[in-house]
Amino acid sequence: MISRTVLLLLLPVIAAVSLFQRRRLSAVIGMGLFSLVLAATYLLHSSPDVAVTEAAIGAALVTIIYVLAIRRTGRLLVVGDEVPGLLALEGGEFVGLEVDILAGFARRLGLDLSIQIAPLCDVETILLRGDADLGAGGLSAVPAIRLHRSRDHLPTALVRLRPEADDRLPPEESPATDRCEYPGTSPISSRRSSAVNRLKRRSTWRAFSRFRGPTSRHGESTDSPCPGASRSSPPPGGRTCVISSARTSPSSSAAGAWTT
Amino acid sequence: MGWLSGTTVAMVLFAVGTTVLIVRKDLVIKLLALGLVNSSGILFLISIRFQPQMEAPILPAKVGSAIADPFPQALVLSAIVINFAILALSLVFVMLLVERYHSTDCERIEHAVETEKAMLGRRDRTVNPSEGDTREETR
Amino acid sequence: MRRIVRTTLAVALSLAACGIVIFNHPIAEGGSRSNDTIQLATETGATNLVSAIYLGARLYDTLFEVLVFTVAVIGVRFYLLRRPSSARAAPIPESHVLQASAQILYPLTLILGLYLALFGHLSPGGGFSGGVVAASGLLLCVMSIGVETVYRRLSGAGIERLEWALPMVIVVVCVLPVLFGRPILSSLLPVGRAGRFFGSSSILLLNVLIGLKVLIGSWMVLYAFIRHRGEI
Amino acid sequence: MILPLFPLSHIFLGLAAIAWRASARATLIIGLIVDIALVAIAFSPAAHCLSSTVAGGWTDVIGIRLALDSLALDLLLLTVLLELAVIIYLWRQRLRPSFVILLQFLVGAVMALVLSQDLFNVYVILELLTLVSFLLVAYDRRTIQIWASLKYLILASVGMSIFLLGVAVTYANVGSLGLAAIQQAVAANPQAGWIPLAAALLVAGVSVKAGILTFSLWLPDAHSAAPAAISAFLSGLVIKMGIVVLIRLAGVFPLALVLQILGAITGIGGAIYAMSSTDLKRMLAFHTLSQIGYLLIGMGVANETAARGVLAYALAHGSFKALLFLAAGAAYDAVGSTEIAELISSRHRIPLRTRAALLLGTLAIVGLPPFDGYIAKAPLLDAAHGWTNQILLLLLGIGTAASFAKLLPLFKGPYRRVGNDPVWESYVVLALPIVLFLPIERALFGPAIILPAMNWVIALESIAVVATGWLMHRVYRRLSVRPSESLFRLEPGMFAILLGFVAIYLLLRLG
Repeated sequence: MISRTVLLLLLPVIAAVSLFQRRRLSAVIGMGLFSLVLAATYLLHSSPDVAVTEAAIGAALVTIIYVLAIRRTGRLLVVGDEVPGLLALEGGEFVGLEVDILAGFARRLGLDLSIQIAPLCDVETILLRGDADLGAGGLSAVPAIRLHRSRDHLPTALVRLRPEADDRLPPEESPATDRCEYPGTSPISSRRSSAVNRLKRRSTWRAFSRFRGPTSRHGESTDSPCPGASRSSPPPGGRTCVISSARTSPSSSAAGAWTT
Repeated sequence: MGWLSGTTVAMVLFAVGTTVLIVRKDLVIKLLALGLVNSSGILFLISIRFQPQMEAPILPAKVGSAIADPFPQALVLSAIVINFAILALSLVFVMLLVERYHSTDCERIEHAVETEKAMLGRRDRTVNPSEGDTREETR
Repeated sequence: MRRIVRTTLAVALSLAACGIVIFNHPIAEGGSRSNDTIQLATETGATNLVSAIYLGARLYDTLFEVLVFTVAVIGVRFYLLRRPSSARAAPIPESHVLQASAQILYPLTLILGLYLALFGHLSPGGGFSGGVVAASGLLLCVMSIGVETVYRRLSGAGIERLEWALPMVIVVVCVLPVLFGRPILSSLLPVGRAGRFFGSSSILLLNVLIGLKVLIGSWMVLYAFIRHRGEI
Repeated sequence: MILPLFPLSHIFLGLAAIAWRASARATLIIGLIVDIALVAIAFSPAAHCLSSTVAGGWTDVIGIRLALDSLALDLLLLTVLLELAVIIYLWRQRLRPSFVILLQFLVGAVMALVLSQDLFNVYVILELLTLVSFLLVAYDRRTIQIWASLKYLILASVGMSIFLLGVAVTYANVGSLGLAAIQQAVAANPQAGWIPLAAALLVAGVSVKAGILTFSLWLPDAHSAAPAAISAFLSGLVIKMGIVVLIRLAGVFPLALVLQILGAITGIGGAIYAMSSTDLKRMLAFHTLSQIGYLLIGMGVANETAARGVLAYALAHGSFKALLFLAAGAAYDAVGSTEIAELISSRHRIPLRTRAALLLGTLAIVGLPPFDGYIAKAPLLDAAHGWTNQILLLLLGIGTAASFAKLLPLFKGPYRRVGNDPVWESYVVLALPIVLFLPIERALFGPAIILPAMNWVIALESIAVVATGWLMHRVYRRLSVRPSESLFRLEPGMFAILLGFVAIYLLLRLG
């Protein structure tokens, strides 16, 4: 009797809490739990058949299908030029160091990776137009790439993430990146920092990303890859960030600075 | 605790489900809420003729004890499976929409579909060959 | 502002609908007429009265429910399998613990499913839950040996044809009694003593058929989702 | 005893079509032959022996009763008619086995529903219908279809859970779900407190499926987005299934007032939207709403003539609405658009028979005398006592005529032969009952039903209504007021269902 009362009281609470979760995965897991509790309730209502069916279908099968369905609902669009060894098209597949890194990054964020090849001179334009999220493909080899603040109608923050007091950047890069830097946003401390860390440690690379819309607002990645940006100006539409690292920085010590 | 019966809780679940179905914009959450609404109907049906101290409807029951009505339970088995079918199919459709729009936001998708519909009408009109002479004729 | 109005309206309407039902609470006089139900058990030979109703008196409903499930399988396959598959990622989980435990668990789960289906007329369970439990066993199997392997082995056994043939067999089982002068949708096989395993052989038969059908159907749904989404 | 064979044969054939892919077309033909045979048996003098049976020979308390009454006969006839027309229409296209199985399941479920006398059985079959039509609407996988279909599924599923609540309340108080038992229980104690609650839940739930405003806000999108043959089936037949359930419920619960009010809202709303719609298929979808309004008002009148009139009108509406949808599909194939302005400007490219079919459908739907629209409407006009009903029916007629007046330029010259019309045989199948409705109706419902159609006052009234509608179209064209289409989104749909349920409950409780 008491257990039945407790379960009955628990049901609406679990349902309401899980349905008002921000992250879909939490909501799905919460509803799986709800189904289990519901099955227990059926059992206490002397309906074992229904309880077995509900546990098998509601708690197991439905939850699995939901989890499979919401795995990847967004896409990470990467644009870059072919650079042998870093990003290259071989037999219809992209291979290379940066491709591996990007794949890991996209997987972390729960997004599908989609790479487009564009001439190096167009990468900047494409990124600034917002037609891609990240730039890749040996961008650091070209010092001439210049970054601008985003157009004014896009309320974005362009953030540069780098180790504090890292002044060993090549001199020709500084004027370009400095212009789009928000002060005091460099230390990042989030779950994503390890992903960024991996990126930084393993490769010479620079990427511009603009995480758009629902994938960053509702999706798996509600904690954004550049939390500094969201702190300084919470953007309604999207945000742009630049992740840049110095070719010369020794990986181990820099990594310590990144994860403060 | 007479008021706290399965039927009451089922209706509260129904209210939670419909509220979420309206308030939240995320289609996946909407489907979860739809599942909740459907489950509420099932709980309601199970508990509607149930009284405490009833035994499960499997013979031989304990002597002298009433057994729960097996009829609603048999109905509910069908309802659970139907709900699963609805859910799987609607999830597939949500996945197709996500593949197309990269968003699960209901309003966004609705807006995009409406724009697409408007574009479709316009494109059909311009794509038509021999448009000029037909316009002449109507005049 | 619009959002607040909308939320308030939604809550108010939902509560109104819920309140209407709660305050007109249909008071249950409760229970089943015990004579009726015990008679039902002797008529069908199943001591699980829910099964007796589900596959006996309301077999017609159950038939349509099986069809609803079939339609779901058709829909999922039709809309998902022709999409480009994204099965690039490894189908086998990286965690060895998960893999090892899946290897141990999946036979157990399959046996549990079999039990639920076989003894559905005597104890809680039935074809549907048995089939679904067995399908989750297959899922564990996928975790241990990979999705494509399982898929190859199963389609080698011709399960796709079986998925469509089984409901046909069920329909035939429902119609066949007419040949013996009994009404359509009554029990095909003779009824024995209630409580025995073969006491209600037609419910047993239907449970096995439905269980197999649901196992295959759920596997096909799961496979479509896994293939579309890449990994588990 | 053989009643379950009606649905079971189709189900078996559908499964055969997907198990042996080569046999898909053959199963369609076999299904048709079986249907014609079964309907012939049903109409034969020997039919009374199969008029009512409990599936499996169980008792009425727990079993499912199937009955072949006049309503079921009427709709079985419509089913066979539409099946024939749609199969002819689809014959030269590539037919996938998955399409054939869904089509067969649709027909099977429709047949099962019209025979069913049990509330939970009705619930299961309605869900099967929902899922099948959900898949068929989106069969071409265009995004518009997918979204329309998903919206349909979500709203219909909420509706069906409300219906399930109604089933539960009924079972708790009656102890059985057979309609006869419920009728007895209601008759024994008509003042019982559960009756308004159960009736409101059941009616609100099924209204979502039945194309009743403001419950069915999914309908215009789904019916206009679907492929043409499917639109014909959905609008002509599947939407009537909700009406069938409502007719059955109206025989059990006191629903006359509610049905009349719902009918008025549905009819007027549908007509207004149809008048302002610029797309042919969408206009036809809105018209389905307005014709459902006719049926509801007829049901609300609740006398013998009106009840038969409702049945006749359901049959007539099925034939001309299917004809219009099929012709609209052929016109789309020829022109590449269903915008009315576009169709008119390139009307010379529409095959002549398609234009003739559109003309015939238009004449029938506005209710001009020799055609079935008029013949079926006449008993309703005759039976509707009281000035509110009369005015409502007249208004609906004017609205119908006003919206179809938009199509008139389509039928002007030039009449050049363009290409071959591949599907004209299906037009013939549907045109036959439109032209020869009088004897069919007489055979189905007895000689008394055709008397109103012979009344020259009613004939003149109908012609006057059409003329008024045409005038109204001239006026309305110049106005720039158009109702908002944003009503037909998902969220208003949800609101409407809840609001509608509360309203129906209050109506039943207080009125």
